[in-house]
Amino acid sequence: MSPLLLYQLVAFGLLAVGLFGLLSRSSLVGMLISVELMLNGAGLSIVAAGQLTPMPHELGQAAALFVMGLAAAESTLVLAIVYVVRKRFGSAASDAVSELRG
Amino acid sequence: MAILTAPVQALAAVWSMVVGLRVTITNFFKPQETIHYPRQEVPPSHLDSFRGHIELVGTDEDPAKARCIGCGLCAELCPSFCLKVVAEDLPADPTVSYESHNGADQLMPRPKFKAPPPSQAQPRKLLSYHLVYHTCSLCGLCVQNCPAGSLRFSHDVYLAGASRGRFEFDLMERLRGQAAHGGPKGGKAHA
Amino acid sequence: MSWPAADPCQGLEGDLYARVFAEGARDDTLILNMGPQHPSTHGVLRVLLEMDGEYVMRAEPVLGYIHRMHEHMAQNRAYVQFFPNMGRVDYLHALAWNWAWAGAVEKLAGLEVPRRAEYIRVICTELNRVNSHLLWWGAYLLDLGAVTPIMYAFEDRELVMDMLQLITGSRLTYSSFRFGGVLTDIDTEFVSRCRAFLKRMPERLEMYRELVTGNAILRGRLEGVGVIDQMTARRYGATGPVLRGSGVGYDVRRAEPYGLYHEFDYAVPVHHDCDCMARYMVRMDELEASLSIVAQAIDGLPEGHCIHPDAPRGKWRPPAGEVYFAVEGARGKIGVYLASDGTEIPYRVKLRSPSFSNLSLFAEIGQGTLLSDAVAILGSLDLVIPEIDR
Amino acid sequence: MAQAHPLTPRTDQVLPPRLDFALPQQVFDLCRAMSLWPMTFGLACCAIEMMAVTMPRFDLSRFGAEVFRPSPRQSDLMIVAGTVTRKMAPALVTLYEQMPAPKFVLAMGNCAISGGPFKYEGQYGVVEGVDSLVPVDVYVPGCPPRPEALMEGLFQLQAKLAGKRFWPVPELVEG
Amino acid sequence: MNGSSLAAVAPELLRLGVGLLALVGFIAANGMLLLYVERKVAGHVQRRPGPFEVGPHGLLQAFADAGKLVGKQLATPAGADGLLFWAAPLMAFMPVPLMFIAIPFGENLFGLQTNLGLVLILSFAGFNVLALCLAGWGSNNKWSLLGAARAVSQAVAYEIPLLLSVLAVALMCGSLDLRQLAGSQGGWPWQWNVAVQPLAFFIYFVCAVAETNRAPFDLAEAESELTAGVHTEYSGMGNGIFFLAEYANMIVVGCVATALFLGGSQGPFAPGPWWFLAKMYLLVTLVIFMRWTYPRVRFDQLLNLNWRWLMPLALVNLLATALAVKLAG
Amino acid sequence: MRELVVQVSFALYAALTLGGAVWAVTAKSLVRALLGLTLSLMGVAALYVLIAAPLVALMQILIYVGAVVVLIFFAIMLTRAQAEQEEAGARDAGRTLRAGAAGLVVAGLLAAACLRHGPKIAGTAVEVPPSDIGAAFLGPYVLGFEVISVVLFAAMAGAVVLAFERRKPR
Repeated sequence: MSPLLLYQLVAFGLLAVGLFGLLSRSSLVGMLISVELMLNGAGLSIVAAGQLTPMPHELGQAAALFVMGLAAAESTLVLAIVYVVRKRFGSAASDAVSELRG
Repeated sequence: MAILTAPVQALAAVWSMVVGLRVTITNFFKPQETIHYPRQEVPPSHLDSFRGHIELVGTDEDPAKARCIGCGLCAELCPSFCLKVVAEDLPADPTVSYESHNGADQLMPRPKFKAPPPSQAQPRKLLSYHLVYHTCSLCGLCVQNCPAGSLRFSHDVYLAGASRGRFEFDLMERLRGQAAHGGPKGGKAHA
Repeated sequence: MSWPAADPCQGLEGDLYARVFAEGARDDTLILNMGPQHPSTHGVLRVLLEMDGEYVMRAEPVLGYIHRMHEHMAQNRAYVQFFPNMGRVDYLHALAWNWAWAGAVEKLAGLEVPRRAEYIRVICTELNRVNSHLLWWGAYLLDLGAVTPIMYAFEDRELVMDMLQLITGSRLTYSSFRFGGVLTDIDTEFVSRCRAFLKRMPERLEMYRELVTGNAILRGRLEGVGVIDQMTARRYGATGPVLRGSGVGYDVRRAEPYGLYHEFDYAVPVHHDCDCMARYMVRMDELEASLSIVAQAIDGLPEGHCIHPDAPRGKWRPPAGEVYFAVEGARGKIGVYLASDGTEIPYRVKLRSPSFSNLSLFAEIGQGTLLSDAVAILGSLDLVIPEIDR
Repeated sequence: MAQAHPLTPRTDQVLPPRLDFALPQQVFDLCRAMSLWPMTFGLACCAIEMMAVTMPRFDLSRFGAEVFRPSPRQSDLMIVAGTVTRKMAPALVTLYEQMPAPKFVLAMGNCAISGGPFKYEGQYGVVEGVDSLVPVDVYVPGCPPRPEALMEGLFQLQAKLAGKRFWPVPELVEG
Repeated sequence: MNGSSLAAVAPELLRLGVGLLALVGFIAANGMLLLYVERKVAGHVQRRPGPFEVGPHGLLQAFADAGKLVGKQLATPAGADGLLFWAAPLMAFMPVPLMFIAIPFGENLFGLQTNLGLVLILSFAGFNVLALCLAGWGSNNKWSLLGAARAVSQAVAYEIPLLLSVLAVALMCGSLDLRQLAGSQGGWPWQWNVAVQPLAFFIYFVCAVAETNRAPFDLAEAESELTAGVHTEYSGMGNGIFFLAEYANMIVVGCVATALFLGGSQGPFAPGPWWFLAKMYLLVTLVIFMRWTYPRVRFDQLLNLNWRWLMPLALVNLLATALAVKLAG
Repeated sequence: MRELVVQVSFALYAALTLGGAVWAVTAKSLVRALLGLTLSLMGVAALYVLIAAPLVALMQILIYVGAVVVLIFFAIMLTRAQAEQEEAGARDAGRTLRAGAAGLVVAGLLAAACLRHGPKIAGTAVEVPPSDIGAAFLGPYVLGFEVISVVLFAAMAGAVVLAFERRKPR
């Protein structure tokens, strides 16, 4: 097995676990944590692909940094959303917001 | 306008911090104020005025014998009921306890004092003089009003102990001990 | 007296106050118990806070943790036997309470006080006020997070305590006033120490100003915080520096003169900003005013007795009657109401403590402030908890 | 007041320290004695003298005991400085129980020792002696005691812990 | 951390272990020293001797304290999450040795040759906040929770100007290697970066004090407001480790400031590690002095100071530096 | 020897990553889940170091642990009242099953694809100096760089707009 493949398998593992969490968690914050896991899997996959194949190495690393920036932006927004949901629906569970209320 | 004054205010604020730091740094280099207690003490002259627990004053002839006339005024006046004077009337009379106490049966109890008014006090033979120091409030009423000048505040102010019984004094025994160990270390008696 | 067999807190199980208070709390707020052991409540005051994040939504002081039955005791013992209690109601300005009790009884019985005794009372009381304000200053800064000022304040306090010890015999809980005068006369040593202290203080106050009063952080913490407007202060019966910080120049020494205060020239400091800084400044100014009174009294000290020769000693029976006497303490108006039925023991004694009224302000002005501000406000009221609970 | 109050913590509830060295016990005792951090726990008048003892004139920090911790979890020594009322008693016991072992109590002032001047027949509010609530190691009488007396109490506690007194005995200390 | 030395071989691991042990020893010794220095400085500022009787001039005081803390019962509060509660002090302390390995104490005295030293330190500094969060949450105590909330907003806010001010210097020297950064300055004070970047130094200093939760920014444990804040429920060594981590963080911050702004181990006459240590301890002493001088700032003032003053200033500073570098280079 | 160390550390880090991840999605307490996430992030950072990308590793710690995790912590604190109770409640078994299946299927498909069609050539991991990455950001990938800054700014502004609420004056 090539090293690249091993790294990719770990990345897929992260993706799978994250996906599982995203679907099984009931609170928004729990889902956010799962999303972070998936993003991490993506980052790992990209960097591994960049570093362990004969392509410009900085490409992979730059892309990973890009993902991190996205993750930071995303978590900021989700924090605000969680706050608002908590204020408005009195709960931070995803079910609480599933019904539209006039 | 705010854009002009704000930086000035900010600089003034920073300067005030520097001034504060200067004060602490100058104090850092100033001599210390501490009295290193177990090695140095507050001068005893300074303690003259400090009230330790009360103690008996011996007569001029016999320092082991208290001046006390056993009138019991101190026990009567004590707001905390921390003195217990037992004296014997020179005429045959049963031992009278002048421990002040009050009736607890009423909602607003009033103290009843059995001691005779001090004007009628006659010299009696002092049998025992006990002080429960841990209820004393050092108000000085006993010392102030002692008709015989037999009470004063001691210099025994550095007291500490492992039980409260340690602070229930037999003052007569203390007086005898002081006489045996060459002179009391106590403060002055109030008139 | 021994413990009742049952729990002494019977009936208070489950914390009655907290339960009553918790009703109506929103589910996203936090009920917080500040005290009875908390560094900023200066003893055993307990404040129930309802917090929304860092903001105080409601504040409710809970009293009684140091209730020491002073009024009950007064009805239990002879007039003179109540003096030690007066040193313990407000242990920071004990002599004002001494004076209040002595003054009330003297007013009831029509006792005369020698001029020298009055001067000694003024000197001691004002020195005690300096002491109290210095301690407040240090402790307040401690609340605000600065540790060093209280150390400097205690340097000066120790000097005052040394002086007062000369005439009262103790360092804190003085009971040295007697009906018709004071217990001990002052001597030359006291006068020289006092002069030295008066000479030392302006320099120290200047240092305090540099270290603390001018400090930007302190100003930021105090300015505009805890505004008590004049009407609010009056509504709650606030007195002393709290009232004077709200722009009302009420001082018992001026408004209801007692002793020989009318013979001295001093300013009653008033600040109109109504915030914590105003109360801070009032106290800092009062330090100077008190020092100036002491200086005048020391210079003009008359000869004579320190206690009236015919003053009653021991247990005695004042005439029957009612009397109210007020003095200006470091925290405000100290009032003693005394009813006598002509026996050796007071019929009824009621003590009006300034901190009690001042504290009741807190429930109103504490609302909507930050937790740090609540601490700052509580400190600026200069509370002595045993005085509140009496 | 012989019988223990129900509020007194039962001995079986107090856990032994998790770290228990048999051999260097003396070293630990010495360390404990030299580093008694008191709790910020002022009740009444005596609290002011308790403050005074940490201040420049007396400076308790010379003996490593100036670190007043506001949290009972971090303190070793509870200085009961002042009157304990019945309303305060449960809080005091709670605080004592919150302190981690080994813990010590110093009753400062007459009120804490026996109720002091507030002990009279017919009184209804004051606990007559904090030793009916928690075990007290050292008593320091006075109303309030001089700061030196509080130090003397601390020395006695140190002596109790370490087995000997390290500092000279001043002339005025009797007994 | 070099690409070629990807794999650490056994002797290297051993060397690493010994080095880490030495570092932990250094940190512990430093913590005790600073505990002593802090109390001594406090004492002298307040015109009293401070620890004095335990050992000559109280020199053994810190040992007594350490001995006592080790021997204390470790109490876990009722209802607390034990795992989180005890993970917090570990998390506070764990990254500290890692930060130390990148610090160039001298020209040739450093733990690890890396060209990313600055980033290494900055990234591991973030663990401190997380530790405070865990402590606050795990304690099951409302004061602790409030303290944790304060710690989070404070640390997140102050990290930004801190990074910006550090970046200005890194930009000027064109490197992230602390050794290079320190080495690019001269021996005399006017050759140090602080002479070129006084504003950055000021901002860094303020932010560093805030990041290490030292007074006047010690809001997370604000003794008079939140009893002891996040530390309220910690007893014995739990508290001791927090103490140690706090002092170690102070040293790290001082080291970074020394390397970045004060010429590192460069100095007049005889450059060497002693210069580095002297400068670092001087800075730390200044921080200690500040603690004993100022009142604590209020929560909103703290954030206002950051967002209204430090952030814009740091940004402007960075832009100006970039411009100057561009024009000069 | 060297190979062995690399392999062992890879196994260790991978286990840390996946173990932390599993803990993060299964822990009942959200804060514990966050701790799991942190472990996982650390594991990934260590993996980055193994493939000679220390800058990314450090950035991972700086951004994720220093900022994102702390932000999530903040979110947990804001929702403290409900969060723990609901997560502590009994899980819906069907939901768990479906979620597990979804995760396995997606990852399985990807893994299968990778196994069959993965690149056969392997490069060596070489550390890239940070300046090269910087140059890449300002050179060929400047658009991405700019976009990320816009995204960050928009997120910040959006968060402020969403959560801002003027406190009622007293």
